[in-house]
Amino acid sequence: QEYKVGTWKTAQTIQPFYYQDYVPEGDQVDVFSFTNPADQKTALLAKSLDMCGATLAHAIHSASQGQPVVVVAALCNKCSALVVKKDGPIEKVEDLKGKRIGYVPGTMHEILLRETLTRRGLSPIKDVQLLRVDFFDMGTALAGGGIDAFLSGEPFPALAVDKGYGRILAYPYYGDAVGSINAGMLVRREAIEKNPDLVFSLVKAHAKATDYLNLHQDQWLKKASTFGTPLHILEKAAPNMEIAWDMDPDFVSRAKALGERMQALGVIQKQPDYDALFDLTFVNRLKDEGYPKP
Amino acid sequence: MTTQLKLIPGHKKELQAPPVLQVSKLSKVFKTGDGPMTVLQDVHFQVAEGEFLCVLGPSGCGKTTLLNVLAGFEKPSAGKALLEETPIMESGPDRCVVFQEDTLFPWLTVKENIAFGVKGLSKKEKREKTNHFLDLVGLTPFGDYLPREISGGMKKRVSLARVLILQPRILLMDEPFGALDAQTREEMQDLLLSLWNQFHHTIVFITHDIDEAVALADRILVMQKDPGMIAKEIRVRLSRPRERTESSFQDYCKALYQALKKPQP
Amino acid sequence: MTTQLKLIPGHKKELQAPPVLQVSKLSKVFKTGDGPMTVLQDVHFQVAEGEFLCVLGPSGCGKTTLLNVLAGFEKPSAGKALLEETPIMESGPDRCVVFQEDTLFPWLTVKENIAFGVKGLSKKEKREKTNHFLDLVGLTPFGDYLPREISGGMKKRVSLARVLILQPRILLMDEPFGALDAQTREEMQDLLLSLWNQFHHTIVFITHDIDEAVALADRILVMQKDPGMIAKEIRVRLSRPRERTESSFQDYCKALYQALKKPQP
Amino acid sequence: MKATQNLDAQDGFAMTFNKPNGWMNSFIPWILPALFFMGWFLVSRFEIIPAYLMPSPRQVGEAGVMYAFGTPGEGPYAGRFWVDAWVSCGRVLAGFSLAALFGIPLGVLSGRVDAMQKTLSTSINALRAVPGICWLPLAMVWFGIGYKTTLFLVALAAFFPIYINTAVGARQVSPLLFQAGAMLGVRRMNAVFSILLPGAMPSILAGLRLGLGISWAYLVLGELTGVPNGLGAVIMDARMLGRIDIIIVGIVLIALLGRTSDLLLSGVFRLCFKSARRLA
Amino acid sequence: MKATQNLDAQDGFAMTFNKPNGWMNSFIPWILPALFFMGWFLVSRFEIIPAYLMPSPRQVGEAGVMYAFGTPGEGPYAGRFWVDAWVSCGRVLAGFSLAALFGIPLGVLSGRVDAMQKTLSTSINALRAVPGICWLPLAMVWFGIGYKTTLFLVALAAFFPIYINTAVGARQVSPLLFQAGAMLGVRRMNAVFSILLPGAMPSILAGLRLGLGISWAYLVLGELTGVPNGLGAVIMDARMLGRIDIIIVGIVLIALLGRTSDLLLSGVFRLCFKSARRLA
Ligand SMILES: Nc1ncnc2c1ncn2[C@@H]1O[C@H](COP(=O)(O)OP(=O)(O)OP(=O)(O)O)[C@@H](O)[C@H]1O
Ligand SMILES: Nc1ncnc2c1ncn2[C@@H]1O[C@H](COP(=O)(O)OP(=O)(O)OP(=O)(O)O)[C@@H](O)[C@H]1O
Ligand SMILES: [Mg+2]
Ligand SMILES: [Mg+2]
Repeated sequence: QEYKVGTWKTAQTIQPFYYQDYVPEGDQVDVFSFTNPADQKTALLAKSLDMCGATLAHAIHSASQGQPVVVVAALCNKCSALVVKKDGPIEKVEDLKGKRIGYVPGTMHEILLRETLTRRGLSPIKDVQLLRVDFFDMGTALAGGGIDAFLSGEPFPALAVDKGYGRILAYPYYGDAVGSINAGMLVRREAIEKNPDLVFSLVKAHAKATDYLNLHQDQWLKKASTFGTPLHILEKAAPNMEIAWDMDPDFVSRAKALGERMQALGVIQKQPDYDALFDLTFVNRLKDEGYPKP
Repeated sequence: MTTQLKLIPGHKKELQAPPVLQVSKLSKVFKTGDGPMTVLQDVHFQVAEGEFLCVLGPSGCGKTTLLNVLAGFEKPSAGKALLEETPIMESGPDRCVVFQEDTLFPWLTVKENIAFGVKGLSKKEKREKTNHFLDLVGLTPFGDYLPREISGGMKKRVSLARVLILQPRILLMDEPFGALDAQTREEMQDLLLSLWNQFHHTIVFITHDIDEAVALADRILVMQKDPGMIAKEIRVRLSRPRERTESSFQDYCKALYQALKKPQP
Repeated sequence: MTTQLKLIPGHKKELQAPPVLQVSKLSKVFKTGDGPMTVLQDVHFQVAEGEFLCVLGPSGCGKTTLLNVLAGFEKPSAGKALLEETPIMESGPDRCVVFQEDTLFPWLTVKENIAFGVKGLSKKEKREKTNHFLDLVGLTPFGDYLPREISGGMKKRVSLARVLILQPRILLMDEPFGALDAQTREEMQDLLLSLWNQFHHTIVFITHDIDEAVALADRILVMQKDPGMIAKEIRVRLSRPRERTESSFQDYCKALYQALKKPQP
Repeated sequence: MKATQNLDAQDGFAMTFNKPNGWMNSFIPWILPALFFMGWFLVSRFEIIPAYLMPSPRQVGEAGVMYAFGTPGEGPYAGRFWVDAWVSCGRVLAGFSLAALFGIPLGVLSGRVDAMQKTLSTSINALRAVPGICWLPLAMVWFGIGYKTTLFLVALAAFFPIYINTAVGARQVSPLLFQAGAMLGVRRMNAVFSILLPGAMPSILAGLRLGLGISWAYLVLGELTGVPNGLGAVIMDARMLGRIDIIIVGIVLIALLGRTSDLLLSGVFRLCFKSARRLA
Repeated sequence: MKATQNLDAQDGFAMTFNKPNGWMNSFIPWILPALFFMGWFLVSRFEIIPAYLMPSPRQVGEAGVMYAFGTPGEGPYAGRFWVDAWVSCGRVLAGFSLAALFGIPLGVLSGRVDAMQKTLSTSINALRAVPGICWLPLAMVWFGIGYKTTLFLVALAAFFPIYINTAVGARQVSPLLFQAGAMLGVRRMNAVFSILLPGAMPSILAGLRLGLGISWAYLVLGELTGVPNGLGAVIMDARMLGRIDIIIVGIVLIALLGRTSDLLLSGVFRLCFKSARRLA
């Protein structure tokens, strides 16, 4: 049996690189790295991949367009932070009034940014100026003074802090709504129907890898640092990163909240069928099999 | 080289051979932006085996066009051009052309240009043959030069050598010595005549130089312009070698001078 | 046009004017890959105001190089070239050149090429003047053609017209009629002479054609080759118009023929 | 006496075609796109590739209509086209002009001055291999985020073909033409405008056309960061979201705009410069 | 009798330089890079731009040394260079060859056959404006992830300049040369190899050189997705992680490789083809 899995080369999406240790003897896992969830999903749909990571925002967006994708496990939670200039005048979110904030339209982080702003009584349209900046350029833009703040995923916030130009203003997690959910593992619907065992093997490997890495944080970060981010930055970022595999109805309801925000923003036209998008049977089957062992 | 010499049927010259080239009622009309333009009209002549024919005419009268038809580069609009009874369809190494313009291959040296058309010889034979013809046109020191490194006159010599080396039956020459200085031109004329005596090519030689026509030709066709027609045909009955200073030579020149002047109003 | 006519000091011709061009002990050495190459050696001559001087020599003897020095395109390696006592440093519209090669501007029509050097006239005057000189060289129907659309001979006429229109004091002509057919060439020679009679240009005319030199020149410099030197100077004492068929004309031709042959071993 | 340029007719190699008449002439260029479109139509009609991977012409058409004619708010991207196209055209024009402003003079210098050629050619030939995206972080440091960076990236990409082709063209102008010009009274710097540039025009125009094409292609990079709108920005957003239909709309629109601007460029040059009109 | 090509000496426009001797000749190309480097050094020495925005030469040097000579595991990217360079060279070579394989024949056809030119030129001129990144999702659908997609993207980018320059070159070969060839016994298809290609060689080589440069520039795009290594992949990783030092190392390395491959290409062509050696 061969598995092809796609993921980003970041610490919070590292699990696929460990699948090989947890698939049945003789099976082979090929991991492909991407820089963008859309590419992974396209490769998945084109049957070049059996499973891939995707942000939940992207999964919802795909599903609302009728694409046959299913989330079968969580991948990570948290990982976001709102960053401002280190010595700047901004002390609390309210101070962002009238400032320029970097964002990427249509992503998780846009939703979280808007959530954060609205909760503090700032209108994302009237009170601040949102500026399209590629995630990878946000640090440079902040340091160069092109923007006053950005909201993005690790390791950029930790990097900004470490390099000395950034300061973390807030973490955009609010328990009563979207919360800290971030990304999940995606498969094609057809794979679930035709070859559920394959999917299960991958979910199982995913769960085992996740738990192993959670137990051995040093190994996790060391491996992650080979992707290019220095270890000490990862160590700083670690508290804001949570790798995960389990999904429960609560997880799905948070995703629904995310979907509603997305529709309100006009990113999606209609809500996807969340029951079809999130398939909990694999994680449940795993738990039924008595995993994790106490 | 012997194999190729056999191909030249020099012995036929004595027999009253049929004409090699037959041009009958040939017309050529070009379509231009301003409507059709008759460049050649009812041109009619024959060339016998081994004959040296000159075509003399003013600039733009259609000499090159006529040659292009004989070479197979252009199709006649009306009339026929026959090579031994067969209509001329294509160009080929049996009817070699020395062009009016520079048509050497600029990426080949003088030697390589001369050897370009030679086929079916060993490397050594080819080299020797090339050197021989290089010598014939007096360019031995320049064998490894590129066309852009030699003068216009020298280019013409290379053009001559690269067709002579093929020992074609028919040589079509379009003002080949027009770019040479008087002295070199005479040398080249002598050279051409000596080669002609040796190989018995049939030659159609285009020129606008009266002296040159008289010095070379068995027969001269005088062309007129607008439309291109044969105005006069003069057979040159002078023994070779011809002396330009002889009065009979000058008589031919004068006659041609008159013939060229006449059609103009 | 009258303003410019005043610039031509034709009246000076009668006075024993000082030489316009003075070339003394001029040498030109080119650096080549194979070491230095002496192209001109100790060339020494003068040209008087309004004189028609021909330079006759075989191909490659350095005629064009000499002309380039006079025109100011090349610096002498040794010796001097003076224009009225001043060393020639630059080229300019006082010494117009008709080049051996085609140097028309391919992106300009015939008319535009002719008008190229004309300055300081109103549009209308310029147009009229252009048309006048277009007519002088017999190209009136072709004014709007591009250089690539006309024949080599016609290009030469345009080259002539575009310098004649500047009514320069000195005309430097490098085998300008070499590409024309015999008849047109004679017409052009006549035209040149009539213009010369009218405007009294000082002309240095390069040719390799003996007839042409005798037909045109007041004085002929015969150049030899390797290195380029003046082998002989012949003053042509024939009244104009000259008849080619006259025996005195032929005598000059024969003398030049000998002079050209001699230096060769 | 007009010798028509019959490149194909006489040479015994190229096939000879009857000159297609006007109707055919404007028809032929559409054969290939039509065939392509038919293939696409059939592929999606018979669902050889599922629609979520390769949207059908209809889907793309609808997305395109929405993008161009939708009322803002009706859906993502609705009605944004006109503003996007307008600002993108402006950016391409500005970046391209900047590239021409540097590329042509430097190219002329490199083509005619040996020392200049030696100084520049190695560096420029090395730099043109560097991926555009590498410059993005540096450009942001140099120019800050926004319009200037966009301009820099677009201009940088267009610079190379303009520079190289101008240099080649300038080098090929015959020295005899300069002699002729000098003799007719054209003085030093004047020769650049009256002889060098016209003589090198076909090559310069070819360089400009290549550069303009590349300007469009690099618009995406230029609009990746720091500008709120533009065709490139839309394409990058669509890519982020995996909206293949919008990406295809983007491809078609940029291809159309690219071709149009190419024709415009050639047309303007033919109108303004004799040399562009009359040389090859 | 050898008339040297003195383009600059005589024409009264171009400045005349004493021919620099050999030592100077190999020195001049480094002036610009040296100046640039000095500027960079000073900027970072006096901290005009903070190090996190513009790493110092030393930092970049260290990153480069680590990338090239580190032992794997010693740090991120340590010692990866050789493998990366090797696979990237392979991909560029393959993509570039593919582009030449299509570009040259199509270019020759377009240059000599009017109908072909009409059929292709509009489409190709429109498509060359389309940003490379737009093709990525489509290429993934058509070719799957991995080598084939990489190849397609690199080849597509290199195709345009090769095609266009070959077409221009083929069009410019004088019909008289074909007549001369025909007269000397060169038959139809043979003329392509013995006359057309040599005659068009300077233009073809120029196209290939442009194409090779663009191949390198598009490597980043080709290696963006689905391949684990390569210089392009490293640059994208570095970008994703904000490692400007590694990006600069990438710029320098790709510039060096690009220039080297450019010289190699010219060298090989000069070695193999008389026409490349002797024309222009
Ligand atoms: N392909 C063509 N299409 C249209 N007109 C042409 C073509 N070829 C030649 N002509 C015209 O036909 C006429 C005769 O041209 P041709 O080249 O045969 O003259 P020529 O006698 O060789 O002149 P020259 O002595 O100057 O070489 C000219 O007016 C020329 O412009
Ligand atoms: N710039 C140059 N560098 C080196 N050699 C040159 C240069 N210009 C001319 N020559 C050489 O000088 C010699 C004389 O050339 P020039 O062009 O003056 O001869 P020419 O008398 O005009 O010949 P033609 O009658 O063929 O035009 C030739 O051998 C030529 O190769
Ligand atoms: Mg002719
Ligand atoms: Mg000369």
